Amino acid sequence: MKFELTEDQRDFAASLDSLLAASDTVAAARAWADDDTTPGRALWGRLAEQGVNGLLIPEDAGGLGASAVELVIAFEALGRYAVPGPWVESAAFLPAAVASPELLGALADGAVGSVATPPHTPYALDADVAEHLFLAADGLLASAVPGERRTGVDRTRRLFRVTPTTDSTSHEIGDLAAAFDLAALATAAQLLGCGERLLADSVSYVKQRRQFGREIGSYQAIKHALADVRIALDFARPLVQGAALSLEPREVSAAKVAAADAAYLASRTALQVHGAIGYTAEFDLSLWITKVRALVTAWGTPAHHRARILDSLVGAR
Amino acid sequence: MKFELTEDQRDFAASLDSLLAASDTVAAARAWADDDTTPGRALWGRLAEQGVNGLLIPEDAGGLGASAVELVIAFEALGRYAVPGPWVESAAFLPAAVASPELLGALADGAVGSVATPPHTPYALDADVAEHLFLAADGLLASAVPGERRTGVDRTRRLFRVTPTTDSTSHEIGDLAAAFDLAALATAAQLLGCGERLLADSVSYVKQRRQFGREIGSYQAIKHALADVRIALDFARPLVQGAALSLEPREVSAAKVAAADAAYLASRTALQVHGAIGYTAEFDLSLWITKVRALVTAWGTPAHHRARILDSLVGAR
Amino acid sequence: MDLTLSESELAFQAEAREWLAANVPAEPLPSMDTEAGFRAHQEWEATLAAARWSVVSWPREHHGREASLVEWVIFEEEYYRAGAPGRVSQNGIFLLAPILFDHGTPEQQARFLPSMATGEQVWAQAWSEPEAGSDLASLKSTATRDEARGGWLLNGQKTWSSRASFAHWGFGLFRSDPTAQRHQGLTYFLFPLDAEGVTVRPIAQLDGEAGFAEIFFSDVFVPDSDVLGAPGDGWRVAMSTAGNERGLSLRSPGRFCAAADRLVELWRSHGDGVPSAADAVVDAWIKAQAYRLYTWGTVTRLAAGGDMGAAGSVNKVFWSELDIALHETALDLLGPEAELDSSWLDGYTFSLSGPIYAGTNEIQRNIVAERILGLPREIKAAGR
Amino acid sequence: MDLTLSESELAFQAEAREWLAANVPAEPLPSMDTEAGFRAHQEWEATLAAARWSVVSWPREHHGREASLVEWVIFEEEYYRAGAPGRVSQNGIFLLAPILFDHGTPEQQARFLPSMATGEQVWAQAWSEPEAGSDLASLKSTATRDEARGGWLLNGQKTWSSRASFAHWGFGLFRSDPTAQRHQGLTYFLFPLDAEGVTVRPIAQLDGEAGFAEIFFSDVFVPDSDVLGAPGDGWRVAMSTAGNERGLSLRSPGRFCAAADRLVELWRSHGDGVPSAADAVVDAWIKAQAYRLYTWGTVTRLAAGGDMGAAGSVNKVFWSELDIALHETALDLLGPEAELDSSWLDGYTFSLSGPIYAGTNEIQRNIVAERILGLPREIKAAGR
Repeated sequence: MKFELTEDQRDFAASLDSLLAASDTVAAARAWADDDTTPGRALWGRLAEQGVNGLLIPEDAGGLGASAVELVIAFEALGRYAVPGPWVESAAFLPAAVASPELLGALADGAVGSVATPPHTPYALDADVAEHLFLAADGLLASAVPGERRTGVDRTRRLFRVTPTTDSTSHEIGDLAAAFDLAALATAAQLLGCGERLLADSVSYVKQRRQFGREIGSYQAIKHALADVRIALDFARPLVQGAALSLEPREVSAAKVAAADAAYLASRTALQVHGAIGYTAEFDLSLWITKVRALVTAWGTPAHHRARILDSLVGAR
Repeated sequence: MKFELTEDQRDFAASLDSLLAASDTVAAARAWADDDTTPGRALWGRLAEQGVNGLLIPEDAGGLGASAVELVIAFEALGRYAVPGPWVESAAFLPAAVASPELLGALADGAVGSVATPPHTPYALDADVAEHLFLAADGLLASAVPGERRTGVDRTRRLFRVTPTTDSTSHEIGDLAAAFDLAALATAAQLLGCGERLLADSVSYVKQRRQFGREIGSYQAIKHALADVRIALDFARPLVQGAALSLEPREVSAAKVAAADAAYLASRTALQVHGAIGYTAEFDLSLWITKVRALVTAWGTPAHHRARILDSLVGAR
Repeated sequence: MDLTLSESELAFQAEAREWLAANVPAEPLPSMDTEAGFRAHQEWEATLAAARWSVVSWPREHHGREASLVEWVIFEEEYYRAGAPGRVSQNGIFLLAPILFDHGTPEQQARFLPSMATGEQVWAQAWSEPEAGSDLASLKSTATRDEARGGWLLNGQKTWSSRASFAHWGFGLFRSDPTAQRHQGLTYFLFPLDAEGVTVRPIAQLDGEAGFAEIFFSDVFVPDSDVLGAPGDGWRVAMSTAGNERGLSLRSPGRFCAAADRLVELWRSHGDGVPSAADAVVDAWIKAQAYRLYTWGTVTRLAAGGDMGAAGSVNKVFWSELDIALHETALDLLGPEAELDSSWLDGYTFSLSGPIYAGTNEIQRNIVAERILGLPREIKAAGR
Repeated sequence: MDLTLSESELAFQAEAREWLAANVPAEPLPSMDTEAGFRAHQEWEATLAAARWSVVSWPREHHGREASLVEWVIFEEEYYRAGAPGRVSQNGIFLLAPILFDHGTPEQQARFLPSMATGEQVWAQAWSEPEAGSDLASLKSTATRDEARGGWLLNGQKTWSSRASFAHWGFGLFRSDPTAQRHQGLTYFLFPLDAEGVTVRPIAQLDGEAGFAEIFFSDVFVPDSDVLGAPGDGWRVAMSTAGNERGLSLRSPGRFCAAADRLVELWRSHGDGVPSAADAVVDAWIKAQAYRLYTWGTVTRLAAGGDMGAAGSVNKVFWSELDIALHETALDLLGPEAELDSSWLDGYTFSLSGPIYAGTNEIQRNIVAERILGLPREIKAAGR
């Protein structure tokens, strides 16, 4: 019984943090939203060298064979720095969904993959830049090609419908259910990272912003709102880490629900304490506010995950 | 289009208020809870003289033939002063449920009536002191006798199961559906009055209570919590008055839901700003805190009324 | 106490409903925060004005119908029910016009009101400054007297100015007496946005659209004829606007009732997938009804000569939170599609600005607590 | 990072589960706030103690098992899962004992701990005063030196003293140096509630039960041997208790996990009638799991020599709000029967005190904002 990160895990988190802090991830995200994926791809490569893409891939297939705990550490960092790209798809879903050692090896080396899994994930992220694009449906995993492009609240999420390739045969597949849970868990971790960033930026803003002759951070309404965010995040994190240890579907759903609620509270509170400036696209806060809104419903809406928990608690009704 | 009380209606409200302010309604309520109904019966008589019991009863049957607007004015006052007794049953439900002129006349003159209407109102209030006790079920209204006594969160609500009298024949009845809606509406108005009282007492308490060298009413957390109560009550009142004008079942349900939510917020906030003293039975605040908790589920739970609204909005599903 | 409409009010309602049914564009107009959309909305204002529907409560000589408050609420209900376009001239007709009627000279009224009513000239508000948001009285932009030319020189910066990217004129407060503190020494100015020395920098919102802008002033000359009210009296002149903006005008009940009806429609088509959203759908409908009835109460009081007072703050907190909750519920119903661009997502993004602009909800709650409940003011405010 | 229990921890868990299954009273005991119930709960404490389950983490010589923190949490989980009675000796074993171990003399430990462990002597806390609730440091009750008799005379009034109606001893802070301000000059005293000059007046709670009492002191003599820690050092001595009360001790995760499981049971039987309560049931379960895992994290840190710090405040806000939401949901499920006396109603009424005692949630949020987020202190506190 030791429910905290090991020293190795803390080192891994620290190394990712210093890598990302040194990269201009905000510029990469903004460029990505404008369809210039070059800076994002460079960042992708640097993270692949750190092993992020191969965390869940067995060592004999060229990955690190790490645990889901390392996965959530990595995705919390990706969320905190708003790193763009199909990370959940490439580093969480596909490593569990595909079985071919060649493909796993390619993903571990940093190949970009993406996937749509209707109904919960009807669109594939960045399908146009994915070297390996799939449609997971009816228990099968089919190669696919990008279809109609859709835009949404988070401009860095470039969404595409996909259609299976005509000569598409289902691939030798892994465990699609486990893959979905890993994707939901990674999304929960990303939300946690987004929430932490939104809180940190809000705290520094309210310490310097003054109105009526005081830092607004000295007003109790703002102090209590930010305290509630701190509390929500503090109790979402153990659910994410606990689900990473057990990988029980029910606990994964609890992690996704709690992380989404906490991150959404963080984004609403961040916008409110920033006021109008938080409402502007050029102010970086907007990257996280829009991302949280999108991730809340990604890889299983809160309603889906709550229903899944209730069914498992009382037995399918 | 004149959506505010007429001068007559304001006068009626003022006269009830001065009558109740002059009566020791808290003592009557506490005695009632201890099964000493004498002070409460005296108060009942004084209110009957004011016509409260006969508001909905036609003049030719000895009532005032007033509108439901007067009814909600009266019940808001009954709630504000925590007046004990089966008022909803005697002055709101039965006047619409019974048809016999004699019985209506008796009620108008102050006869005490009570009724159980399972499933929503499974127990009859103060059945042991009711001169006219009924069970409304399956579209029939049957004379009944008191059964098992139950106690609940609001000690002034003396609850009884009732059983139809063996020789019970259904009475010539009025409109039981309309009677239920009038009872729900009267309960909503009572909740509004309770909420106003809880807010008023909270405001005066936080102005005099000092901690850390300041009136606690100067702390923004407390100011904002009480402001939210003021806002909730301000928007519940028009729903209650609007439903009194239309008597549309859907609007009655909306009034009950909103008044219950606002009054419950008022009671939770009142307890929190008072701290431990609000948690004591001897402090009068407890009368309203416990009454609100009971009235929230009386005459149709919030879940029942919300479902009724949804059904009428989208058609029964 | 009654909620029935008179014969003439019913006739007014029927006329409005009929005209709107016949004239509201079938396709939604492009966003008014794009150049093309702005023009399209101007044309719509002209269409409204031609039929005397753009400013129903104004006098006849200014394209109005001298509609009563009740009729104004009726018109707004019909307007939103019909799904008619947003009002690009909103800042002018709702925020500036009431002041022009109260404090403007006949010459100013004659010069500004007609083109405002037709949408020919669109007005932008210029209240906030980078360091003066909630604390409006701390604004620093200056107006220096220019006796020679008989006017004033404006300098400084305004921000969060909605519509300014494409609007023609602006209105706002400037500090004309550098020695005066806070609410004193402010003057209310009207100025063309193409005047020499004015620079408008559009600001993209969360959704990428330039819904508001910064305005920079560098020795912008404004003649005395474009001062609204007396010099130094700007705060008093402006506050009636703040009251309007926070209270009745900007958020007519029709807007929320129509949105709640659309939400019920969405529930019909999507509810089975999200049964747990049922209560939120019902609560949105309840609150929209509450807001509608509350407004009728306010209208009754105002018609009887009462004023909004701090009730505008009660109002603002309620509608802004209702607006967000209603759109959050719609996104819940949309499920995995919620993140995609849609009218619901647009409405959601817009709703997020509700608790911020026109006085944050924190400020509004302070006002409710202090002015309505009589609770002590903040230590700081009380202390110094 | 792992959540697995060791062999010995599993054995400890099995032993506890087995013993509880065999010994927990089939019928719930009468309320401990009634005289009969108090006695019954004392007997239960004796039964626990005889099998060394009353104070598992204490040293063996004091009826303990020297259980690790992990084992303590395991025991608490099993205890609540078994539906065992509330702990009438809670104030003593959770609030006072940690201080006795740290600051008590060997003589005091020998004199007080055994009878506390067996429930023979029940302790009541005496922190608050009528004018000192959240602002504990403003307490006014005094302790005057009595050199002649080698002790102190206590005067004043304490209130909200839980269990005091039937308890045997009390502990609390008194101002022993009238010239000192706030946190200075306070001394920590232990006193028998039947001492001459002590008057205990039971106070009925919302539900009518005398869950707490006022204690009046009139020249109550306390010998030096009953002073805990050094005279004047009372605040520092007491704060570890406050930390405990707000943090881990009083609210072990087992309590909420067991309540959430009962709520799921209630949903099974009543859910069809209240489908809209589904999300609230799920959220109660999620939060109970979160609290359980969060506690394991805290235990891991404490076991590694860390301390709770301000995390106790994070903790307290979370469990107190979870407790209320969970019980509100249960009452929603009970529908029209919700107002009737029931174990759910008792739990609900008790939960309402959670955000109030041991430092209101407003105070806790201030602490989180100031000590964890580093936000500025209240103007008043900062200013003077």
